[in-house]
Amino acid sequence: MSSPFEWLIFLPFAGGVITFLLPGKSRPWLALLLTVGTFAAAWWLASDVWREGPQGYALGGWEAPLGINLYADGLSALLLLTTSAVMTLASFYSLGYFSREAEASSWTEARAFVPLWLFLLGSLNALFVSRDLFNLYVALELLTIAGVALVALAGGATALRAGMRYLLAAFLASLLYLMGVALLYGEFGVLDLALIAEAAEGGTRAPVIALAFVFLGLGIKAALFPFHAWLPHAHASAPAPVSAVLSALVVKAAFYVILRLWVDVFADSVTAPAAQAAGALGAAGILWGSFQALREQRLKLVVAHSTVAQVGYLFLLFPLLTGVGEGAWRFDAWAGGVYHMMSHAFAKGALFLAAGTILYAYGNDQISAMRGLTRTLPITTVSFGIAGIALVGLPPSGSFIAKWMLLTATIESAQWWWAVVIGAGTLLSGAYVYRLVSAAFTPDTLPESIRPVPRVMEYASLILALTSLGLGLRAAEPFDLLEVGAPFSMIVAGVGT
Amino acid sequence: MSTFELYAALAAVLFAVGLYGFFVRQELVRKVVGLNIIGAAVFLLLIAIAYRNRGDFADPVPHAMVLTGIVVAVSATALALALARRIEDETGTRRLPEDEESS
Amino acid sequence: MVMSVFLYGLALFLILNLIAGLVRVLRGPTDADRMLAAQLFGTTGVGILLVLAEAQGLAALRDVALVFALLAALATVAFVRARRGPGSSEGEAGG
Amino acid sequence: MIETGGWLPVSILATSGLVGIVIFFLDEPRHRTRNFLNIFAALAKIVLVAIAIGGYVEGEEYEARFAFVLEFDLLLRVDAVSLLFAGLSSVLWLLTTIYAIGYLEDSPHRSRFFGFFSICVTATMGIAFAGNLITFVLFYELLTIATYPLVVHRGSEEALAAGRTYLIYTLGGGTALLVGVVWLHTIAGPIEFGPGGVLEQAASGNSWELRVIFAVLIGSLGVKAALVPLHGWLPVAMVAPAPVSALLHAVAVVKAGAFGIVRVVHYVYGSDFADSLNLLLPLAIIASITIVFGSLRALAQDDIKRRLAFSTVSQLSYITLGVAIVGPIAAVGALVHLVHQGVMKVTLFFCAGNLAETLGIHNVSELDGVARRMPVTMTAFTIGGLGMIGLPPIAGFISKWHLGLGAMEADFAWVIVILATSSLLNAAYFFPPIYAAWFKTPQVEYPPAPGRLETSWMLLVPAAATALMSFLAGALAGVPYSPLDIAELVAEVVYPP
Amino acid sequence: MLEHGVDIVLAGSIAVVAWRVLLEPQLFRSMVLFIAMGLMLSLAWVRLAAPDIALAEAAIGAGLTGILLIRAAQTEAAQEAAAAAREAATSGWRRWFPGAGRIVSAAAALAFAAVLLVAVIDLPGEPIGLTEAAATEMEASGVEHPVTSVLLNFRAYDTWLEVGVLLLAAMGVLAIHRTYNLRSTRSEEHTMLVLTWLARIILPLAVLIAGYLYWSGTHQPGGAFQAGAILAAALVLMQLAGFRGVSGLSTLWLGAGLMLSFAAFLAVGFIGTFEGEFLRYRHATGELIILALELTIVVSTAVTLAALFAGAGSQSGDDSDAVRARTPPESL
Repeated sequence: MSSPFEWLIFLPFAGGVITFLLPGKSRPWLALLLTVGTFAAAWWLASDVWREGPQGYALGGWEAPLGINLYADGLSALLLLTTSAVMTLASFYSLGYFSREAEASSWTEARAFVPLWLFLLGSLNALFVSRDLFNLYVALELLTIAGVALVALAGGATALRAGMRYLLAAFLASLLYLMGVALLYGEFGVLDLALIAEAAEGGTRAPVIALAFVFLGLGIKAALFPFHAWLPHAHASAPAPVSAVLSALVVKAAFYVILRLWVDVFADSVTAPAAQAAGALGAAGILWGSFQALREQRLKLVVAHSTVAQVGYLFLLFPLLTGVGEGAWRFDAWAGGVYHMMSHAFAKGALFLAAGTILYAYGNDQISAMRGLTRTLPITTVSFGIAGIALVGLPPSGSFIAKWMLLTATIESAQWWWAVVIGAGTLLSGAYVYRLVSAAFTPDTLPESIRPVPRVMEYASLILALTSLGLGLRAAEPFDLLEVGAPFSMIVAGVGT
Repeated sequence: MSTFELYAALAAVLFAVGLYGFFVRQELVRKVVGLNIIGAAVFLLLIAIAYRNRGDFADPVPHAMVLTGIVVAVSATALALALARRIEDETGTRRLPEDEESS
Repeated sequence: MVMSVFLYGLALFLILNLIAGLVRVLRGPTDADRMLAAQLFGTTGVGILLVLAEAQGLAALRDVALVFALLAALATVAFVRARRGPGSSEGEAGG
Repeated sequence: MIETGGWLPVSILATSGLVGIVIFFLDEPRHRTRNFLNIFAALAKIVLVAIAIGGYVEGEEYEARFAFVLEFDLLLRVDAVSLLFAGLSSVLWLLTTIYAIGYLEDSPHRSRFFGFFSICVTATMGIAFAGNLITFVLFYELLTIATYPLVVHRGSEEALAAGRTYLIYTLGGGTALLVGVVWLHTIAGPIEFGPGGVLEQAASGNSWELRVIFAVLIGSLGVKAALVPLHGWLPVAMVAPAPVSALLHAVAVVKAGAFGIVRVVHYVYGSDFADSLNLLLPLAIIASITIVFGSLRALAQDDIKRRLAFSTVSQLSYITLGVAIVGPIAAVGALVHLVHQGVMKVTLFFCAGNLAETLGIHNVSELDGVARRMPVTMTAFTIGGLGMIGLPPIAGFISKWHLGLGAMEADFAWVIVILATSSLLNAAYFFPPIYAAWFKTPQVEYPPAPGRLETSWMLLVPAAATALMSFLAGALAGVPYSPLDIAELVAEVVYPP
Repeated sequence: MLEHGVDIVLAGSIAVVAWRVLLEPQLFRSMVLFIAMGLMLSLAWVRLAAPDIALAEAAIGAGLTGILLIRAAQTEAAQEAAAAAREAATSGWRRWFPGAGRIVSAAAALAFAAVLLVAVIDLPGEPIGLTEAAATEMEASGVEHPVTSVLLNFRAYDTWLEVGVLLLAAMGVLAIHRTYNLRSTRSEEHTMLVLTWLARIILPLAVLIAGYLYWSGTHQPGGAFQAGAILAAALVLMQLAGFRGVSGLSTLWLGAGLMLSFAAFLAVGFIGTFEGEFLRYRHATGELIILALELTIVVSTAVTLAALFAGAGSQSGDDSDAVRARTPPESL
């Protein structure tokens, strides 16, 4: 086990097996230990990438095209770090969240939760290091099934129905993706992304149609408007740590695959109109998600709709990669999008965890019931506020930097209309975050009894929120890491200042 | 029309049929059936592609992919049916409400 | 050559048989007809597979025929159970 | 990273920033600790700013630079104009803190209040020392975030509504500012503030774009600087507790806007270059309209704080006006008014707060004869009011004098008319309350003073101190290190002789 | 010529049957047709020189999925009619445009089909793929059947994760039922004598066939998944005949059965890292390792598929408390 790749795959899956088989109350602690271990492995991989450039790994010693190769560049490393960091904190949180031993059902919940949770982590890791079209399909499928099971864990008609919607949408999406993969295999005869990238060039229709299938499938999984309808209830009905991870990471995983294929593999096959269309759907998602978030009465639904909106931002980077001439803005757009992915992962994780804390304490999560939150749960309020800042993209959050870069790209590539969308999105997200924050500031009558909240829950969300803030205070190193193996260069020679 | 083209065309047709069924039928079990038909279409295309490239044997990689795909499909189907069953227990219907808010 | 034509002709004939069975499944009129027709699938399927094994020169297809035979029995059981199982009307489920 | 002397601006920020964070986590009843921390930090900050002023005059350079993202740095740098603003803020922070401790005695949520209060001051200091636009934007938005909880501190319906208005204006402004700054960077690269402007060299070829960007920047800064028609939030925000009004309206928020305009005109564009783009005359006209409009609206207000708020709208635009007139004398007027208006207006708000807190007086019509009951407060009020009108030897006179001279020098004779009109209007809305307080007979019996003093010393001392400062700043304008002295120093740098 | 005729008739009838599957108003009949479609698809796989897939389709696709669906289709006729009525009286804009949904769906489906056809026609004429590569490397893989060499050596990682998907689905079903074994799931009460008899005959036969398929997988079509599916079918039959089957397994044994294969891959992968890479076994023992892994796949697939069947089909009408215990904090 001399390679970080091995640990990244081995640890969570082994943990899943062990926690499933072994009874005992130590399960959640073991999960925590393994998520921390995975973080260490991700750190190891990131430092290898940082020092030596992109890393490859041939599973079973079989090189592509016959075998499956793993690959990690700066992008993978950053997302792996994000994944294990968010999941570590969410695991901390779940120590408190599932500690209700008195209630038998929740203990069952916790028992089912831990192995599924570790499988989810393993499949995310597998996905972020995969360089094989079909392996990506299997990883996505693992992710989906684990996600559905975790949503359904909450029990009750709402969660079951939400899980069902999620499963149906994701199942269809997987098949669309696989259809695309079949066509691509028919065209190129290989599955390895790097080999396809060598062979791919614009021109024939088959790869373009194949890509349309692939992107459609992944778009559904990433909840791109108008394929987002499954998301809000699925993310809102799940247990809090699950909601956090679904919104923070699982949706991003599908987007990550789109990004890889679009930018690294098929850059020449996708056309400018397709990019504009992706951007337009993203913009529609921003507006629609934000409007829905403004209308919802339940806290977790607001946060879930906001995910639809925030995913929209990610798709704005595709039109920004187009444009006339050579310029550093392509890196700005690409890196801005990736940074938004990360920052949003932490912020949304924090928000869902905080929302879960409120639900835990108050017994419901109506926004109107949040009154007096500053007094009852001050730390949760603070994490709420900080995560809200990151969601709106105000400084000093990582999303601010992301927004800065995206705006730079819009202006340098002379596509001002996307700047308008970004601006409108900022104001709308400000509006729905404001709704929540102002509800927290309303003093008013407090509920008679509040269930005491384990401290670990409050601090887990606070640390996540602070991390999203920290990303805004120090972006130099993440960007340096991101540039390792990046498809674009930070500075294009001879252009810019 | 070669064998490859015939079955590839069948794949296209099955895909459309399954998709239509998935969209139109409200009953969860039937939606799952629709998805299974779409799955069959995808597998058919893969195997047809493998058939096109055969020496001593047909291309084994798509075959392996389809085997994997079949197992994945049966997994998702079983999970979906278990969910559908539980939904029926909880709500008395095996459909999802038309609009999301009604719950 | 003649052999091949004969074998494929036979396979085609059996497939048409299968389709005839399908019509019964659709038309009924009773579930008994449907079930018998379904049983026919298994048997005919085995036949087609054996013929194709000869025609395509693929011995492995006989294994497939074996599995077919086994599962046809299973499917029949499932039908019976489904029609007989709790919650179904006994009246229609002849047998 | 931190170069020689860089510790100074960093520690000036840290004094309030760290204390703010500590205060957040203080338990509510620990008043002594909190008060001690507050006062100690405020005193430390004054000492540090004094050291900075001394050092700067000696020719020391203080600069702290942190890698931020890509080619952008976070830059904190001490220069003359930042010292002017920082000096004002640090002194007024001390006084406002003392005042707030007295004012909020026995009210809930004090940890929260003082926490945000400290963050606010930190953001203000950050704005003062920001050495480039990105740093400026960062702290500018931080200020928005930190002031919102102060505006809604009371949690009443009215307060929440005011908070909403405040956020709509400032978030809108912030978004526009971000767009403008990003846009500017795309054509000029990372730019640092430089006296006399830096754009003439960096991007003189894009005159139309520069004009639009100027409009965007001024428009967005104009929200906080309350330029008509973007002033709407200011009078509404009056529901905040008096110390907040004092801080917001005299120092932090509105000055941040005005200070930003100074930075943009003098340190980014350069007033000569801006003038060559025909940008300054429209700015002067808008400022003039705001001056007259604010005064007219102030006349009609009965609520003392609202009257003061509209007076702020009007007085602030003196700064903008001074910036918009080319020439060193007008610049001196603008800069010195930045300080003078702050000191005078904070006096007036302290007094208004005293009246409300001690006697429950909120309206001008209730002031009859109040000076007999509260002579010190009303003396302070009178000094502040007369200063606003521009009577010598109080501070306001110095600013108006320089503005007038500057206008003459620049052949903007019509500005004199504006100044005269404004002074008349100022007199019209300040004389009646002053007259009523001193010379009319009380309509009601005021409750007797609680002790030897007319009200708590913590409320009285800050008001008296700022009144004295208003007087001294005018009377002793010629001595070294007076606001005028430093303003002249700045003007020398901006307009090299 | 006739060869083509077989293909054309087969393809045509598959399309028609698929269409009828979706149109058939009665759920049960629709499921019977679905199974028929699976059988015909098996024939199509045979025609496309994919006997492995034909086996898998017969065992899993038509066999188990079909039985799963048939069982799911056991609804009260009355209930279904009521639901259909509800479906007809849809809300919102659909009331104003009856059939609009269908037209749009049909148009979308047709568009997809057209686009797919274009893509298929556009695929390059000359064959492209990995047949050659697999043929050259097969010797090093330890087995002589190309599909097995891909599944269990070249792309064993995918297979491992696929086993993981199967496992996760089982875990999901258990989670949905809020239980750790399937004892709470309903077993068939009124057993039929003929079924018991059938089960007694078929079970040993199934074990035999499964063993044969497993063994032959290294050098000819057949293999672990197919063998596992056949065993699963036998287990399901036991369940239907009133035996406890997998529902009788304790938490530990069920868990062990589900996990066995995934854990085995993990262990083999781990050992492989000492030689080089994860899942590396190119050396002389390759065949042994593959056989061992396949054996675990057989067991796990059988247990998992049977468990999925038991979980997906179980009704909670007469269930024990484990199913009854639902979460109190429902967020609505």
